[in-house]
Amino acid sequence: MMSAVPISWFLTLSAILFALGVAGFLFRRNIITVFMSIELMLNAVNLSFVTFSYQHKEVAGHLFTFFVMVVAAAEAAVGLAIILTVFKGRSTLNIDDVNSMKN
Amino acid sequence: MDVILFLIFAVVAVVCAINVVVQTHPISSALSLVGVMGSLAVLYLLLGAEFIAAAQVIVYAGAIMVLFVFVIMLLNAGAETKKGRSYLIPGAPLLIVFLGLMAFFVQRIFPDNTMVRFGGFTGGGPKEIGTALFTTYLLPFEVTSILILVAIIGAIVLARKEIE
Amino acid sequence: MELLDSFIFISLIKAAVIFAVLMTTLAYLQWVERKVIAHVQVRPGPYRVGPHGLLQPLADVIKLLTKEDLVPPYVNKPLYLLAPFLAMTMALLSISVIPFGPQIQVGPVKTWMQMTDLNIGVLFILAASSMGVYGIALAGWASNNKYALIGGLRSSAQMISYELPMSLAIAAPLLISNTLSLRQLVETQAGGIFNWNILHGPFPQIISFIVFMIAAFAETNRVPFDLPEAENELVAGFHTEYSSMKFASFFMAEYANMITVSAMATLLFLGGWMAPWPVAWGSSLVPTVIFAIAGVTALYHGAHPARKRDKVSLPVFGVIFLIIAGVFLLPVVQSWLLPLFWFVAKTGAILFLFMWVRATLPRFRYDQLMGFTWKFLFPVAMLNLLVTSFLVAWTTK
Amino acid sequence: MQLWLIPTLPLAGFLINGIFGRRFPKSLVTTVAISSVVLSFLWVLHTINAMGDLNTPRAEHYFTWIQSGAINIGCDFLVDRLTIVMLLVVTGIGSLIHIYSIGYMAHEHGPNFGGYYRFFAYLNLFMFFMLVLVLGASFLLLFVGWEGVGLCSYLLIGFYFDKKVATDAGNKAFIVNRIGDFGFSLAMFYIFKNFGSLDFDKVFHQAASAPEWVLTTIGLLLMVGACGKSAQIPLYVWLPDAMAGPTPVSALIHAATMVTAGVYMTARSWVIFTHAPGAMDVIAIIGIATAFMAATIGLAQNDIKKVFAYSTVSQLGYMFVGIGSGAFSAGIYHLVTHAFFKALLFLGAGSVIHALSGEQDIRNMGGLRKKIPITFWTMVCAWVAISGVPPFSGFFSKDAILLAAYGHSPAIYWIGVVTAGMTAFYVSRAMFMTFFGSYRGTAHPHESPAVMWVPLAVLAALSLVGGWLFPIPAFLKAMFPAVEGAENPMLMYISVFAGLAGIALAYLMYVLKPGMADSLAETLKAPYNLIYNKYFVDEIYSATVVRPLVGGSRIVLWKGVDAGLIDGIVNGVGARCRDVGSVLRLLQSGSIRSYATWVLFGSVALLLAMGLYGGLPR
Repeated sequence: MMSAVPISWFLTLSAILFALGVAGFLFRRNIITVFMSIELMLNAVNLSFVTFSYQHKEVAGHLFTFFVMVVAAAEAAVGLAIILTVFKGRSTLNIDDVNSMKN
Repeated sequence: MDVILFLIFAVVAVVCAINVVVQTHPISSALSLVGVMGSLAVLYLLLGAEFIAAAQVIVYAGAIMVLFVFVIMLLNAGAETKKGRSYLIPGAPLLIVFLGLMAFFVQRIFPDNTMVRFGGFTGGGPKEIGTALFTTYLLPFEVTSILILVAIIGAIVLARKEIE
Repeated sequence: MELLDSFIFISLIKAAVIFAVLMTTLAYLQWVERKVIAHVQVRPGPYRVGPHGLLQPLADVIKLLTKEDLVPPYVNKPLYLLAPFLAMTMALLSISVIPFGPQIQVGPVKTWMQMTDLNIGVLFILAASSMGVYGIALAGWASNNKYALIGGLRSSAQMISYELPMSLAIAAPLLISNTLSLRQLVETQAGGIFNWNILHGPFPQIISFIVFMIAAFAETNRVPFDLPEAENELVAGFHTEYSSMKFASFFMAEYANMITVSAMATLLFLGGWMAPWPVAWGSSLVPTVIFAIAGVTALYHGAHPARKRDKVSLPVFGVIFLIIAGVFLLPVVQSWLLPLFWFVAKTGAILFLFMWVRATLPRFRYDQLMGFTWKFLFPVAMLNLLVTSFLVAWTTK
Repeated sequence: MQLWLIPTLPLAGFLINGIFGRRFPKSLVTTVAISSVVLSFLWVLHTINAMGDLNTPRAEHYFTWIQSGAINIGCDFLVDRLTIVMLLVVTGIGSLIHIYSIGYMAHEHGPNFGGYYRFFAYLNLFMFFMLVLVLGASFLLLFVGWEGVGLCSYLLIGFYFDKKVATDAGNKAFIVNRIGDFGFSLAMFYIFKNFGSLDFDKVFHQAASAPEWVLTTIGLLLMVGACGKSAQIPLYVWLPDAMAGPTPVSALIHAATMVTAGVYMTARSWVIFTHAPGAMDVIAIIGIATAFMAATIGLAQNDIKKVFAYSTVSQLGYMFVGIGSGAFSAGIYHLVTHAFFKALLFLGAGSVIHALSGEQDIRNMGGLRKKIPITFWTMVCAWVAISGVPPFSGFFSKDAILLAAYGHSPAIYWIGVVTAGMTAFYVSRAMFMTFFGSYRGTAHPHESPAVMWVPLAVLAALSLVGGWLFPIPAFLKAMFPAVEGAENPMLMYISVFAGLAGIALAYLMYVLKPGMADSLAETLKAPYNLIYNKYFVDEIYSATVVRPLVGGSRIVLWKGVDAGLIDGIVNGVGARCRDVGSVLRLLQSGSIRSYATWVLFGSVALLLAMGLYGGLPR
């Protein structure tokens, strides 16, 4: 058996995860789940970053991943705070009920 | 060996990811997402990204997702309500096309001559990351720190109770 | 032969040994705690089962195993079952990278007294402990009980909040030792108490040690930060709905976490298995002396028994202690027994601190808890880290 | 030796007064303003002293100002003998006039409240720019100062901005100067095009070898600039109106320093002019024409400041005659002496106006000789000086110029002599009508305070002895080529006689036989009206230049281009956007997931495009 993994497998995996994230974003109605789908997409992208970093023997990809994580953290903090306020205001988590600026 | 590891954790990741999408309850989705992240961390180790793997677990699984779980508990969010129009009709076909194209491109652009072996790349240790972070990528680093600060303030402002 | 040398085999053996030892320790740690608290509160403590209640843990284990394992209705079954498992796993996971001593020679094999050494060991432990939250949080949420839920919420918030000062406090000694591998971390602290990071130049890490300990108390949900299981507010917090072995696993997870953080403190600040002063000044005799004193005392008390059964038990203990004292003199075992002794001694001291605090301090109020970490602990740790990094940079350049 | 200190001190004064002056008490404002200027005067003296042998120019480079491709312009200051003369004049007379202004502006209040600190701030700013102009070692730096003093002049002419006359005069000065500056800019571009640099030394080194027609073009363009700044035909019209500003301003800016910037600039670029005889002749002709014309206008003016204004114009004309006849040193010489006596005349006039609390018409004066003796006697010194009576300052410089002019072309000399006579006449006329005879006014004259007449006295002394005290031509001999002046005492006697004749005639007409003037005006009605109305130049300009411009811009630019074209385009774009938006708005359902679907759609489209046209490895 071969003892090494083709790089394209990693990228394919990342593509699949990303597609699943998109699916979650599209087909789910719960704001939090949608938010988590975004995180999933980010993770998929991170995977491809790290893979490229391996391909080019170059640390830059890791740093991009690192920055993505930081941004994700910030995004989670603010986004969840927003969700909290939205829930306070409209007492719903269904994304289709939040389609207007005014409430 | 590497292949087995990769296959195991790739499968775990995909299954968990599917679970994220199909589970109706946010908590279950969140935990499945944690699973995805954990298996991704292992794959990072396979790719020689030790630091990123650790950061993945600490930051993503350990902090961000805990935050999610925390909020879900706080709002005591139940299973989601089936109402509003479904986007399955335009979404699913598009998605399949998208995925297919992606896979096609990957196969086309990245021929299988570059193989990933464990230990094939050892530049992902904390030392290397730190060096790069504080020399080449100093400015982005500072910018992100500012960003974090802003995010913290924003979160506090948004989430705090208005004191009359 | 290559079987003995093979990584997996050795790892398996180590794992087995460590697991066995750890489980016993967990069981007895709880006995020790009960004893300590009892004596602090001037009670004899467990006394019935076995001499001085020495067999109490065994009894407890049997009791917990044989109890009815009931799963309340209206719980989220999979998560309810997953939670204790998760808690236990994450607690035990971090033990695997903790080194107890130097390289030793067991028959033909040379190996380290450690499951495995990662060059990011510290990060690994951080990761494991950060994952530990899920156990409690899920337990709280899944058991579908308001007290449990509040307990889970509290613990997740509390653990997230205290992870920051903890990480910062950990980062400072790492700066001085300039490594993330726990083994090298200890090796940089060799040679006397003044090379331990807690006293090591350029900036003694006393502050970060204190911060670390406080955060550790919170991370392990121990008094005075045991709000997730505050008996008199929320019946038993997150594990209200758990019984028998599931409850026990939470219990063991808590103690395992205690051991982990104590070991971490030992490795990070107290020089791991290194003796406080060189062998030349007789550090190798310390354990002998201690055990000898213990044995003599036991014999003395055996001679003047307070109660009837002590006539038998105390002399037995005395003899055992004296034998151990003798063992420590054998040069064959000294090479690995001494480091182990120092490591256990230091860790034990910190564990004793845990119990002592539990016996003495009252519980925080929740807002005090949060305000304390965000408004005081975090800034202090940050400042300490800044000063340390500055001084380190200053001295290395 | 810290040349930068010289202009920086007034700048500091400007900044302090300009920013905090409103809150300062008057005394503090005064202290800051005066001390800054006096200090820079002292620093100039120190600089000269430190330079010792003045024959070696001293240049200081501070920083590279503009660095772009071939252009490399540094901030350099240069001090040579010419600069020294200018520095002394500017800072010295500047200080005197600052001191004088304390008294003159003392009663600043009313509609333009806070005018006091504003005035001094502007004055300091002017000093700064003027010093930059003088010190700059490149045409561009000179131009900076050039524009700066223009700005200050505009600000100070319109100082009483609640008077329409003042603001109009300010605008006029500014706009007319623009024409000149345009010429100057063209000159600079041309210089850069030909010599690849704007630094004086570089340019002048190459100038000698440049083709003559190039130099002539540059010279003429420079002259256009000089005409604007130094009020020469055809751009002199702004100067008389500029008298709407406070009198110290007229003295400092519009008599002593700024208006002479053109003279300085032409003298500075003497190398170019000496190699362009054509340009020289043009300068000389413009100069003499201006001198003569302004003098004739001066004959009939009744506003005392107007009289001196036209006299300034004509004296500037003299300087350009000197420059034009190759006697640069003579031109500078006259610049200096003129600075003395004309500043004195203006300040004296200011003192008179101050004494009569605002009265400017000489027909309402008279007999003030007894009432304000100090002012009278100081102005007498200026009078004899400007009339060219030996051995006073005006005599030397004017004589030098006339001699050089004779060497250049006798015709210019003769016109110059006549002009000298007329100059003497109208100044004497103003003096007689102001100080002799009986008082015809209503106000109650009072002598000015010491802070005003002390500067007058100093200037008086300078006007008397300045001529032989500062032998400028000897001082500048090292810099400029020697003048082939006709050493003919006869010429000197003639010019002196012309001056004395002018005075005598004025004495006859306005003291012995009052009324003779009016009868004369009756008999020579046509020419009198002509000069009384300043040759109707303003009217001609407004008819030929201003109205067409205004009308053109109203009809073509405003109605046509702006309202029609530009607005049309803008509004049209706006309207189309609205229409498109009203359609696209339907996509904005507010449901995030629909947006996401669109995004997905777009990315799929992108991928397809990439697959089809991306040039993938086959």
